[in-house]
Amino acid sequence: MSLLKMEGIKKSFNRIEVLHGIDLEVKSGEIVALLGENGAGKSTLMKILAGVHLPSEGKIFMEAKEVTIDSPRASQQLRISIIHQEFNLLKDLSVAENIFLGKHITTKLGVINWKEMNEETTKLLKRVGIGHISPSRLVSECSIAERQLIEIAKALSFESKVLIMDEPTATLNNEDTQKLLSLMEELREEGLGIIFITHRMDEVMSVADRAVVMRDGAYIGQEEVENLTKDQIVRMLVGRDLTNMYPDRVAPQDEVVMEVNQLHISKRLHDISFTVKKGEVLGIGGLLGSGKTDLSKALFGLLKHSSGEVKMLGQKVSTPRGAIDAGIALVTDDRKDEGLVLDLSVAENILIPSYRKISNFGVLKKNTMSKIVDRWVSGLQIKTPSAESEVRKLSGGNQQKVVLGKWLQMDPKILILNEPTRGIDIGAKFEIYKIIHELAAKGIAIILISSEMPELLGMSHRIIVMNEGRLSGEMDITEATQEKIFEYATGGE
Amino acid sequence: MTNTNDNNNWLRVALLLNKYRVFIIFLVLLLIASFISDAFFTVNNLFNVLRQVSIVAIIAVGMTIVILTAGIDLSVGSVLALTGAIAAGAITAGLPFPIAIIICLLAGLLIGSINGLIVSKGKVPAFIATLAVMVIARGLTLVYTQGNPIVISDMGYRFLGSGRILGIPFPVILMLAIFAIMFWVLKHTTFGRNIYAVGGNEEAARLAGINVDRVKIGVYALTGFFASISALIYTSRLMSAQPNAGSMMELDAIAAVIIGGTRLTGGKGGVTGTLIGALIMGVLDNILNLANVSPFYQDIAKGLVILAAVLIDSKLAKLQKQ
Amino acid sequence: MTNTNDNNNWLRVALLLNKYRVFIIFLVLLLIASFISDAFFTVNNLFNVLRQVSIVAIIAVGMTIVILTAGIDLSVGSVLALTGAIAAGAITAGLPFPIAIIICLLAGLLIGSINGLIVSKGKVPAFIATLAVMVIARGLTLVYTQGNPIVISDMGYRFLGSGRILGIPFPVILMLAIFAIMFWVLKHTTFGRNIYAVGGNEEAARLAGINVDRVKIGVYALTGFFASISALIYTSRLMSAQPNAGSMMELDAIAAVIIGGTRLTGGKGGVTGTLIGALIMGVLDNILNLANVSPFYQDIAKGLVILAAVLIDSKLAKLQKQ
Amino acid sequence: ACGNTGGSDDDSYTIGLAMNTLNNPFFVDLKDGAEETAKAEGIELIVTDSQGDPSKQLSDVENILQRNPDLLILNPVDSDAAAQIVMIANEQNVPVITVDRQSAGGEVISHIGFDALKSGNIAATFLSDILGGNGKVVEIQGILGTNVGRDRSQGFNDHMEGFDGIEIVARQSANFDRGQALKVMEDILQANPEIDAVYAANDEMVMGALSAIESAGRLDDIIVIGTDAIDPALDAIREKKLEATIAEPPYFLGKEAIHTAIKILNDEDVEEMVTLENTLVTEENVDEIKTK
Ligand SMILES: Nc1ncnc2c1ncn2[C@@H]1O[C@H](COP(=O)(O)OP(=O)(O)OP(=O)(O)O)[C@@H](O)[C@H]1O
Ligand SMILES: Nc1ncnc2c1ncn2[C@@H]1O[C@H](COP(=O)(O)OP(=O)(O)OP(=O)(O)O)[C@@H](O)[C@H]1O
Ligand SMILES: O[C@@H]1[C@@H](O)[C@H](O)OC[C@H]1O
Ligand SMILES: [Mg+2]
Ligand SMILES: [Mg+2]
Repeated sequence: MSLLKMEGIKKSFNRIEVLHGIDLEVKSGEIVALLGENGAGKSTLMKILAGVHLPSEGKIFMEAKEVTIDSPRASQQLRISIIHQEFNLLKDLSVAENIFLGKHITTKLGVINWKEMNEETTKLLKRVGIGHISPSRLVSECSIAERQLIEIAKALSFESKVLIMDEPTATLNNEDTQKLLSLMEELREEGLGIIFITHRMDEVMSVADRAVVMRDGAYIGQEEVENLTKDQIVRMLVGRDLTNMYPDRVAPQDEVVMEVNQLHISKRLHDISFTVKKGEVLGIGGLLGSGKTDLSKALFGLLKHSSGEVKMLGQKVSTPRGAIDAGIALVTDDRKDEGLVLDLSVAENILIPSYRKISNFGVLKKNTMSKIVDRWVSGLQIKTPSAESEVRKLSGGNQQKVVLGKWLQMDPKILILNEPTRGIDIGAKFEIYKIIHELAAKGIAIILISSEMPELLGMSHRIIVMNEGRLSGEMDITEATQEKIFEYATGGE
Repeated sequence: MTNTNDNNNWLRVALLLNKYRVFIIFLVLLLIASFISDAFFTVNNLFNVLRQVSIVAIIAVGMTIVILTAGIDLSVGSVLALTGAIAAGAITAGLPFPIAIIICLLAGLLIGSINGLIVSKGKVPAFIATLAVMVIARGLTLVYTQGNPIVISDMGYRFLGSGRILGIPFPVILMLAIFAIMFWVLKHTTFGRNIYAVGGNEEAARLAGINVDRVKIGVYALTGFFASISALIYTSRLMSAQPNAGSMMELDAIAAVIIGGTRLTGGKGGVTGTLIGALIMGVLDNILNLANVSPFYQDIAKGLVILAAVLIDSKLAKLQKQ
Repeated sequence: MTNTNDNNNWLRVALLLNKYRVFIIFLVLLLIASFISDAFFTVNNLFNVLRQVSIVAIIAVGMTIVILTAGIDLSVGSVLALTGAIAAGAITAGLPFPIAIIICLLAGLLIGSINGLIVSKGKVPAFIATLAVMVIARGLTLVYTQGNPIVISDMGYRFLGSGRILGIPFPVILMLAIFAIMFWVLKHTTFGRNIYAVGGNEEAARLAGINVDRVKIGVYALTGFFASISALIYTSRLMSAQPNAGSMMELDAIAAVIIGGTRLTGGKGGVTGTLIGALIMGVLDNILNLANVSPFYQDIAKGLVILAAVLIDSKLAKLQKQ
Repeated sequence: ACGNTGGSDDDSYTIGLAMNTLNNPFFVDLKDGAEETAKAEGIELIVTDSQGDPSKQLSDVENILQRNPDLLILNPVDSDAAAQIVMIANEQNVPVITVDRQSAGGEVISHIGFDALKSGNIAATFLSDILGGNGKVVEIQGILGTNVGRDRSQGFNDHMEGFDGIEIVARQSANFDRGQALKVMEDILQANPEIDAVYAANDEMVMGALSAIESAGRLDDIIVIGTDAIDPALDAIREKKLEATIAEPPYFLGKEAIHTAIKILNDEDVEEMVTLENTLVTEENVDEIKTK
């Protein structure tokens, strides 16, 4: 039975049309994968269902009745529940409050019932696999992946009929993704209709019933998943075949670029030592909360070193500025809070770290600036009305490309990439892998932190694994397997 | 994994310290004050300080919740003046003073709601909206009073500002009651929690289905209401409404809120800190007078102490993080 | 894909309109003003308004860059008073006035830097840090002047505030020059761009290797510097330093910045809007006086016009979004 | 008064002086007069500054009272609010005298001041005489929330209403402030091509107005009178920029207040109302006027 139906949906921002008349239908007990390149319009379409945007044209039917969704509340009342692509959490509030935001459990007298709220929270957290997190923990103390799972728990806290998941797995590792996928199957059994956005084809193949493809704001087509192969979907998406996602590796050089000696960060990281060579891609894996992000920040001088040291070509590094001067670049996994200045333009975000380099006594050189910007906007195929547009208005994946561009053009000696392809479509991923490959071939050292196992195995020369803030294993790519990484990650042996 | 509990305990101590950092600074100030003057640590003088503080402190409660939503209300001082004039005018017109009180409070609520409407529905930045209302309310006060104070002669009215219950000055009771109620509201009601949500991340709050406009109107309305309560104390203490009453009071109230640890960008803080912030400033005024510091130097001393307090606070915060 | 160019043009028009929204409101105000009084649209009166506005406007330039970093500077009025007193004191002490001017400007730079240090290194919220400095600077002024104005008798000094070059009042030239320079600095220098980055997302700026503390110290230091330039104009116009000069001026400056479209939370805005914001307020004052509106009603009128301006602005903004 | 003010010499008095504001030279002089006299007489003076805020003045007095002073000199921000302040002192049996502005209630032993109504009247008389009962006049008022501001205006206008030929072409407040007066006067000059005379309710405002008039090149056309006789105003009279002011030297207010206080503390008789003489100052007598 048709649960939700969108017909001829159009949407314009500032008189620019970004959705050109989209149809979409979800049935009860069905998982629909909504696919498309970065900037295709997937999130915008979903935000219309969530009551964030009003469509410029088109109709929406809920259980065959036409409805207007003019506010988030209206959407909730129609029993539509959404996990947005960007987090919407209050960092200074507890996990429990975030989950029950706008619908606190109260007693008959209107007084908040903290006890019941915390109990319900624990149940929900268990359901998404993070039962160990206390309901009273502040969100600011949770890692990105943990936050993603909290968002999912939040969506589950509604008794909904339609569940929209906008790239819920982008920040999750293999294990958590698997858990989430089986949870989705459970929900399907319960009769929910699910719209699932992802850039990972394996996930589509494993849970989705039907795939709907968009491109440039237009509807391209749809197909039952059982009639499709992975390659066919990719072709529908990109319009061509993508063979050999991961380029062949070039052997690293002998010279050590970065050396980490018994690095210790109070309460977070313990006894970390490793080296990275010129032209080497060092992969770092680990479960969620294992300290990968903390490590990346420590290397960049963002966390105070309690003891031990980080050396770049023999020189000690302990502040972000020192790190940048020594040739370290860090692509963070938190693009909204750490990676971008959302109100500034694409151009400026790309240029921020290099202003010092491209100025003459503090005066900026206009030509150099526009050259750099042009190069990366086209090189990374950033989809934006113009380089002057605010980054805020870009699609999630395109924002991620801006973060990448800003560091790539710095010509670093070592590039730390923390989840660099988070939310990036398969075509662009292909391009980014090519760039990483070229950089490494040019002798640039790369630290690749990723929760995507194929990426880690496909790109790295060597992989180290973290567990509870320590290095728990190291292996050459020739001996690395998914199972082995998992074993180290869980602190096995 | 074994020492998770230990860590939790440490965490708790740290959080507690974090919450009561201002309190420690306040205690140190009290200690110093009692060294400086014998007259300081007497029941009489302490009640004196509390009573003096009450007018600003009650306004600062409102300011706290407004700031928690990432707003600000510059109109409080003028609203105090205008609602005070309304109360005095009503009494002078012969209305029984309980009715005058109700009119005054309703006026405060109304002006506050107007602030809230302009900010929420009008989408005007709070700073400029309430600045405009501040100027307008001051003008209305001048027009209404024709620049003259309005004298209140009904002696029953004097109780509000100068009366005592069980030896405790009535304004002090009022102040403590308001703080207690708002403390509870912020912790245990949906309205209270929504205030934090709106201030922490308005977009997220909206997406969660919270009626953001309603929350905003609510906090400004309450702040206007509290300003009119302060107006009652003020007019009762002076038994007259002053056309220039409460000027610059917004700065004192905001200072109390920030010294008390509430973040100006919203979403973090609470009324306990504000009470202590207001007390710090009250004690400072009191002790400078008791010690007969020359008025020219009082400003300097006051500024330096506030600066020291916030600097120490920020150092303490840093220490705790490590 | 075909209409990308069309789209781009529309975008450009929208952006332009968005940028000059205040400008349109300003033009409407000018139109109304010239209807209200014949005396308004004369070269003489227009220079008059510009000259009156210059003191606040120059301070508002500083306030703009501070606010762009998501800070605030409440001390500007007191800094004006203190540095003005220093200049007058130096002249009275017999120093040649160019030297007095340099001392005054250095003093402004110094106090500004102190603000910047407290905010950046001390990690104290700007509101409370500069509030404390405001109070201290006022106290220092009172101590230094002993509450009395310091009269300047060196007639050469009069040029700064009352002189003309090619018929244009010198303060006006100074003001326009400062706006032009800062417009350029914000657009075309590393410092300028870093200001936006720090205000837009401090954490991201830090991660991009920007020395956030240095940017902050820079904007506060400049603001102090600009306040001391205004002090020169102020003292020269009155040929004396007034101990209570510049009180409440911070509110006027902030109002000009916000009316001009710079966002109080940082990262968005610029000096062009501020100039217009300051002019709106100056024209308002001027026309109310020209029309001889009773002082009691002036406040009300002023508040209402400001409110109308920002409400219209917010409606225009909404229209453009569609 | 009992002794926790605790000096070694128990015969010395402690007196509180609650000042209205010190942001205005008038009051600074008043304070100086009191302080210097007190010092000469060996009296401890506790001075507070309420910055023009009546409720702060109430707090200041409460704080002073915690020190158990022998007497309170109140320089009220506002007469009506002062009543409550006086009453609080009365409750603690501390004798009160007021200076400059009066208290509307409570038990005040003596008031020392000038007559503000009369002051406005003197200014009006001076102008109407010079203008011969015909002309366009500007009035720049003081803080309208104070009775001195209002009384001077009333005294001025009461007199001017008697002249049909005199038109008040502009009436604006500049809050006793020089900077504000400059701005207000500039605008008034723009709006009125014809102005014969200006009355400013104090000399601070006169100085601001003069700057504006001078810039407009209209010094010779306009007769100006101020109030207070502060030094810069007297200089301006000597330089023939200013026609007149009304001497109400605040220093004497402060001095007289302390003398009166001492008399009270020594149980001598004092007058209930000590009105000091306000005199018109013009070019003729400017060098004879004594302000300190
Ligand atoms: N608020 C806005 N203002 C202007 N343009 C917008 C706005 N939001 C989205 N867009 C534009 O709409 C288009 C579709 O964006 P959307 O976020 O829906 O893409 P998406 O398919 O979700 O991409 P991704 O896979 O990268 O998340 C993009 O070109 C984007 O720039
Ligand atoms: N500010 C903080 N205060 C307290 N704990 C924190 C803070 N930031 C992170 N943590 C905790 O430290 C641990 C390590 O976090 P980190 O972000 O490095 O993990 P990660 O390996 O990157 O995980 P993920 O894959 O989830 O991003 C997590 O348990 C996290 O909850
Ligand atoms: O002369 C004036 C004085 O009497 C009044 O009370 O305040 C301001 C003074 O300039
Ligand atoms: Mg998206
Ligand atoms: Mg991480």
